[in-house]
Amino acid sequence: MTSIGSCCLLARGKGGLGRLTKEELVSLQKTMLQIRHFEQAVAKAFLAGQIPGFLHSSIGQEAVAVGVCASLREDDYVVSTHRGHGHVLAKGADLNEMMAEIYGKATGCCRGKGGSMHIADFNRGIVGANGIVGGGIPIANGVALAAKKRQRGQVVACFFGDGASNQGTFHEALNLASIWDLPVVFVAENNLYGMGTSQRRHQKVENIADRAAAYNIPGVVVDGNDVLAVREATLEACERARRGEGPTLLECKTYRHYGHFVGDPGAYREPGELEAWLKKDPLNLFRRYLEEQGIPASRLDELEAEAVEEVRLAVEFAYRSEEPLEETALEDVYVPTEAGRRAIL
Amino acid sequence: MTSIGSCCLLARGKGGLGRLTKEELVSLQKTMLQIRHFEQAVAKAFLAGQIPGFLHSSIGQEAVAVGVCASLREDDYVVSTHRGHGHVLAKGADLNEMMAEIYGKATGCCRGKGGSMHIADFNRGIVGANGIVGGGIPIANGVALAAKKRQRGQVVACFFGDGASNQGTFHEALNLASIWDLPVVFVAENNLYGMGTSQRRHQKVENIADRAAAYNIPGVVVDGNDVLAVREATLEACERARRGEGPTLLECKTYRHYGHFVGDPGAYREPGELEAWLKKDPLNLFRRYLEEQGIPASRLDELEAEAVEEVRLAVEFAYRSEEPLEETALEDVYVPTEAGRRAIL
Amino acid sequence: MMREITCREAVREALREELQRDEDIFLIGEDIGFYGGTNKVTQGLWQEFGSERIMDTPISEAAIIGAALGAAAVGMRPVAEIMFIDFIGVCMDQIANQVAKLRYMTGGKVTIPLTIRAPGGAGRSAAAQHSQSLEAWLIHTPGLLVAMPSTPYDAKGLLKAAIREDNPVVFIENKMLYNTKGPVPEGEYVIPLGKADIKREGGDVTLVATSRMVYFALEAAAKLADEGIECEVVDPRTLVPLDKETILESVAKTGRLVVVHEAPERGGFGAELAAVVGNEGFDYLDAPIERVCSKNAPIPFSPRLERFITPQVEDIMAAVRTTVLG
Amino acid sequence: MMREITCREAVREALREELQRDEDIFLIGEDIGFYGGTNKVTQGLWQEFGSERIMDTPISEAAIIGAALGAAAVGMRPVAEIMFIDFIGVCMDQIANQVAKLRYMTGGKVTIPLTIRAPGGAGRSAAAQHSQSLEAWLIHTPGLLVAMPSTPYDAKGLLKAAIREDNPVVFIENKMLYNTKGPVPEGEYVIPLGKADIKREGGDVTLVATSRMVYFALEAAAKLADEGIECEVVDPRTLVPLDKETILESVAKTGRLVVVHEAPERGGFGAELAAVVGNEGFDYLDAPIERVCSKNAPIPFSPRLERFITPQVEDIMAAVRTTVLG
Ligand SMILES: Cc1ncc(C[n+]2csc(CCOP(=O)(O)OP(=O)(O)O)c2C)c(N)n1
Ligand SMILES: Cc1ncc(C[n+]2csc(CCOP(=O)(O)OP(=O)(O)O)c2C)c(N)n1
Ligand SMILES: [Mg+2]
Ligand SMILES: [Mg+2]
Repeated sequence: MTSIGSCCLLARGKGGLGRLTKEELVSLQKTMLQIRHFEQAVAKAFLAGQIPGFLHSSIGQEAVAVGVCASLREDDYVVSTHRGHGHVLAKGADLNEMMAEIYGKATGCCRGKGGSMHIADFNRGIVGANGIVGGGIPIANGVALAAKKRQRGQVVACFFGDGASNQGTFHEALNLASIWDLPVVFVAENNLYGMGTSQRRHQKVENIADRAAAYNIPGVVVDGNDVLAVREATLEACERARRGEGPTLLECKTYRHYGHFVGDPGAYREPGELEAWLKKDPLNLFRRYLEEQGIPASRLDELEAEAVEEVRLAVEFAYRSEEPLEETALEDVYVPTEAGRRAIL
Repeated sequence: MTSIGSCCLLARGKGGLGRLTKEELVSLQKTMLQIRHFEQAVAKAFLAGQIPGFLHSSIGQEAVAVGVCASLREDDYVVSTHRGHGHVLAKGADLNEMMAEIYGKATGCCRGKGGSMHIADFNRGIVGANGIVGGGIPIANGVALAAKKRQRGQVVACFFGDGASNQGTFHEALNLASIWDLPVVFVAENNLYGMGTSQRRHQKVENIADRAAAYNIPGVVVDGNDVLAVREATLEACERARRGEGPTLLECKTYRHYGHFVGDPGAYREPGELEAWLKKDPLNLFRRYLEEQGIPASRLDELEAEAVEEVRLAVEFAYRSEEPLEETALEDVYVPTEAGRRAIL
Repeated sequence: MMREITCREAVREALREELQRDEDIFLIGEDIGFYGGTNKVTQGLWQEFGSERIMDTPISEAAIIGAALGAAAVGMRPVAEIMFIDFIGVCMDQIANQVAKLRYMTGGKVTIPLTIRAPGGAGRSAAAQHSQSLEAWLIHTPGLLVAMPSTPYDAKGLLKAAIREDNPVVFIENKMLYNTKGPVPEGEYVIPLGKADIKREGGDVTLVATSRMVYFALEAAAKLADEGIECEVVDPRTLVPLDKETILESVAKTGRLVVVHEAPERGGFGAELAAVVGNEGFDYLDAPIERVCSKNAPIPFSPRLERFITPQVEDIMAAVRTTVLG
Repeated sequence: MMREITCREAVREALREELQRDEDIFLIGEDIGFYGGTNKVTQGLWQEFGSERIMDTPISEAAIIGAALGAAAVGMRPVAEIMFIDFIGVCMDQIANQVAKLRYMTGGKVTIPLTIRAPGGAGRSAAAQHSQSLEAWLIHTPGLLVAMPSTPYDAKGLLKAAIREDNPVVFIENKMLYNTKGPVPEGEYVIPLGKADIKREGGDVTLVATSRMVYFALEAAAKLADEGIECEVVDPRTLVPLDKETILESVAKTGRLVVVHEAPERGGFGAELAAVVGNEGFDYLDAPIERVCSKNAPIPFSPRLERFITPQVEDIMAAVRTTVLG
């Protein structure tokens, strides 16, 4: 499934590594549904003027977030991006705190200072989203370096987009991870576009994973809409990382159903492209699979209803929460050490 | 000889493309001798305290500079590095002006403002050396872009070291050149070390040229101590570029005989390493070849004497030249447009 | 009456007219082509001028600036767009060590007629990495010129000057002003770099404000007039070169200076202005120079906190009262 | 008598003692291991602490800062070396948008105990890209602390404080001072960040100078004493936090201020200081604040030109005479 160098095989999944119980399978779908409904809710609230700033929706890409995070331990880490709601939800972020953050409320996980692009929760190994394309990749190495030094067998899943794979930080960070055998899984979420620019126009390689050859690390391509395939490929990369054998560049081919940000009509898409990808909706695909495995449709409908309800409650929590007080604005610039206190005066 | 992707063949040279007359062959040696003696002279002057700043000697790497530049047209460009004396001499920089610049004199090609690391001469297509590792690579693209827009068939030879191939700029620039089919020959001068760090410790690829795969451009490895092999590989890359087929990543394996800068003892070298490379001295190798081709030893000795004399005259010129006047210090910060004049007040 | 257009349209018009005028001009940036730019400033230009003149790049800012620089160094006249000024961190070496210094390091052997456009500013809850005002880094980098217009009229005239200028210019737009309208004549005009504009006359205190803060200063001035305080609002329009003469003349008249900008106070442009006026205008000053700037913090996401961190009209009014009433 | 060691040795001692004290501390940078650093500051540490604690990297500054940041965010205490401060341009995003802001953006969820060491300064004819003083970019970046010591004593004590500090600190050394000796006690001591040091007392004029300029200011002060002018030389030692109290107290006494630094004047630290003192110390000032800084140009290669562009002892003396004699 993996291969060293530039030649990449499509990981097929659904067998082999880390077989899952039915309950575990169901829980994957549950998380995907949570993400889907979370994203739908925030988009709706945004368009209703309830959410400030701007938003990048990950609808269509849920299988990447869930497949990757399902193969992580609780004490593993994720480094996320501007399109990061799915990643952090899948890693276990609290729905309420996260929704409140996106609403800019005091109860938000970042006290209303970060917003959609800066969700973080270190207690859950969520190192943070990032507003700078490619900005998180070098940081992932540092977390992995600490993990390696402490020998607790932790790994870091570092998400970034196809567009980010053209940033200098991608190159520097993959090279460093390679020579230091850092326990990072570099997850290239290839949704075919960096903003309005298709992959074909921003790089000449067919696969981002082809770039693994430049660091002599394994490059793997996987169907990013197949949650099990993603999970299996990630598991293998994680095991490699935990064995001390270094990083993997794992490319997940996927698609975002909406524009670059909520409100972008996506006029740059090829005709018929969206329709074709909608047929490969990761939630529908997996639902079909679960039904084939004998999970009753009613159970799956219930799951969905639960996700809707959880998200509704989160919206309510966020909506009802207070805005942060002005006196908190100058907190958190510095740790209030003696020097830190004096530095904001 | 070239190949697309990560698989690289050693270019062997000495046949095929662009056969040279005996006089042309001799002139290659002449330029290599110029560089060798130039570098020796500046190192000596530096150690004698006549040259300010610091110096990076290219002794041992002459065949790269000469082989590359011998395949360029006069209206082609070079983008150079901190170790750039050879590149610019081979591109036709004036010995006197260049020596004077390194001496920090008013007669220097940059009026004493640039010094060893910033030699430039746009009239000769010398876009400039660079004190920032990897700093010149993106700039080369811009020159190539202009050349392409103007359709004069010019190419840019962009030199950089093995160490520089780990900078973000390398990645961003090669990707851009690739998607725009820019007429650049990216010449990776692999002298096995970035300062005191051996290639083995700074990247896991065997060949820098393996990284061409990441941009889907040809990657070529050539014996950088074989001036004809370098020339031939460059010629092929240039022709490709002039045909509008885009950039090539050409790796020249070579070695610097001295430390990273003049004064660095190079304690990090492997035992025996220098000795082995001294046996492959590019000037000796080529002299042997020329003798085999029937060039009399006396002619070659004369060449050397000429180079020594030219360099001696350049040193004399530089030594005798005046330091720049203080009133020139604020010139050249801006073009003296109305706004430029007011900006330095 | 003169037509009114937005800053976005003014910038676009300047770009279009210059593209038509000079074949050596081209635009380079991320999604500035078919997409029209994330702020829609370049919308329609790709359709008009094609891919050779309006060049989309990968998300590689260092490569963008390097490409623009190299092209400029051999005679082209590129206009590069950095999508948000917050991203200059990833290409700061190309801007500060290459663009700004290449001419000097080569002893004047090369001319860099390069414009870098980038929008800055808070106000959209875009949080810490999409809301900054980073002009202070740039004015501290010799070799660059820095323009920071406020009105559509100034934006158009200054951008045309910037593009025609033979020195590199960083042209800082403001995302909150893209929809702001103002009168712009139909015909050709160019505003020279380095001339401040007095946006309102007044005798009691000089308010020097940049970019969006010009509007805040004008609003404060209007309100303060009701209190009997007459503010002179000066918009430097370019920070390098800085029109010290106009500012000093105003301070000579009013005896008081309040500087207003959106960047954090510590080490901002206001410090430079205070240092210049405090020195050259020492004898004019009847009161300490006040600075009204963002507090020394990153820009927070929450709209309430963002408002609190960035300068507001009331802050300007309070500072004016301090300096006038003591 | 107290032993005298160089700044290089002082920095190395601080690093060694801290490495011994705390297992979470590690060093990361280019050729800081076997090679000992291009300035030989870390010489011998790799032999003593091994490759796990003294980590050589490829030439990838953004990767260095990112790795240090990530490690700091999960509890390590890294000390990163940027070989020359001129290279922060290639990692400015990591410094300014990531290191400086991560804590704030996460609402205080994370602590970044990270020290970035980088030498600056001209004087070696290292030309425009190896001679800069870039502290102004950093003081304008909320979230960072900035130290800039002059003496071996201060360097050692402040570096230990920086390493123990829970906020990110940029620690700016000066390449020309590495061989400068000064008294340093044998035992452990720490100098808190944010306390200025009066390097010479005097009643006529306050000279605030940073880094190598402290020595120039002291030399000027010694010469001016012969002319009957008594200078008080204040070394802020850290620019963020800035010890305004000590400086204002001094200006209250002398009534005059000259700021001296090696960075270009426009937008430099001196502007900030002049703005602060011009405001908070307005009533103390008997003369305009003078700035003695590099001229607004890149640093040229030629030693004569470099001397001309950067501040010299005579320039300080001239500025003091201007402010004292009018
Ligand atoms: C350094 C930088 N450049 C540009 C941007 C603006 N921007 C934000 S997201 C984005 C597209 C990123 O594309 P990709 O990496 O493929 O991620 P995706 O949005 O598809 O998830 C761009 C250009 C940015 N935030 N940072
Ligand atoms: C961005 C940056 N980082 C570090 C340096 C310091 N430095 C100058 S040359 C050099 C080594 C470069 O190695 P390589 O690219 O292999 O070129 P070589 O010196 O071998 O010719 C280093 C680290 C620099 N000038 N710029
Ligand atoms: Mg994408
Ligand atoms: Mg090398």
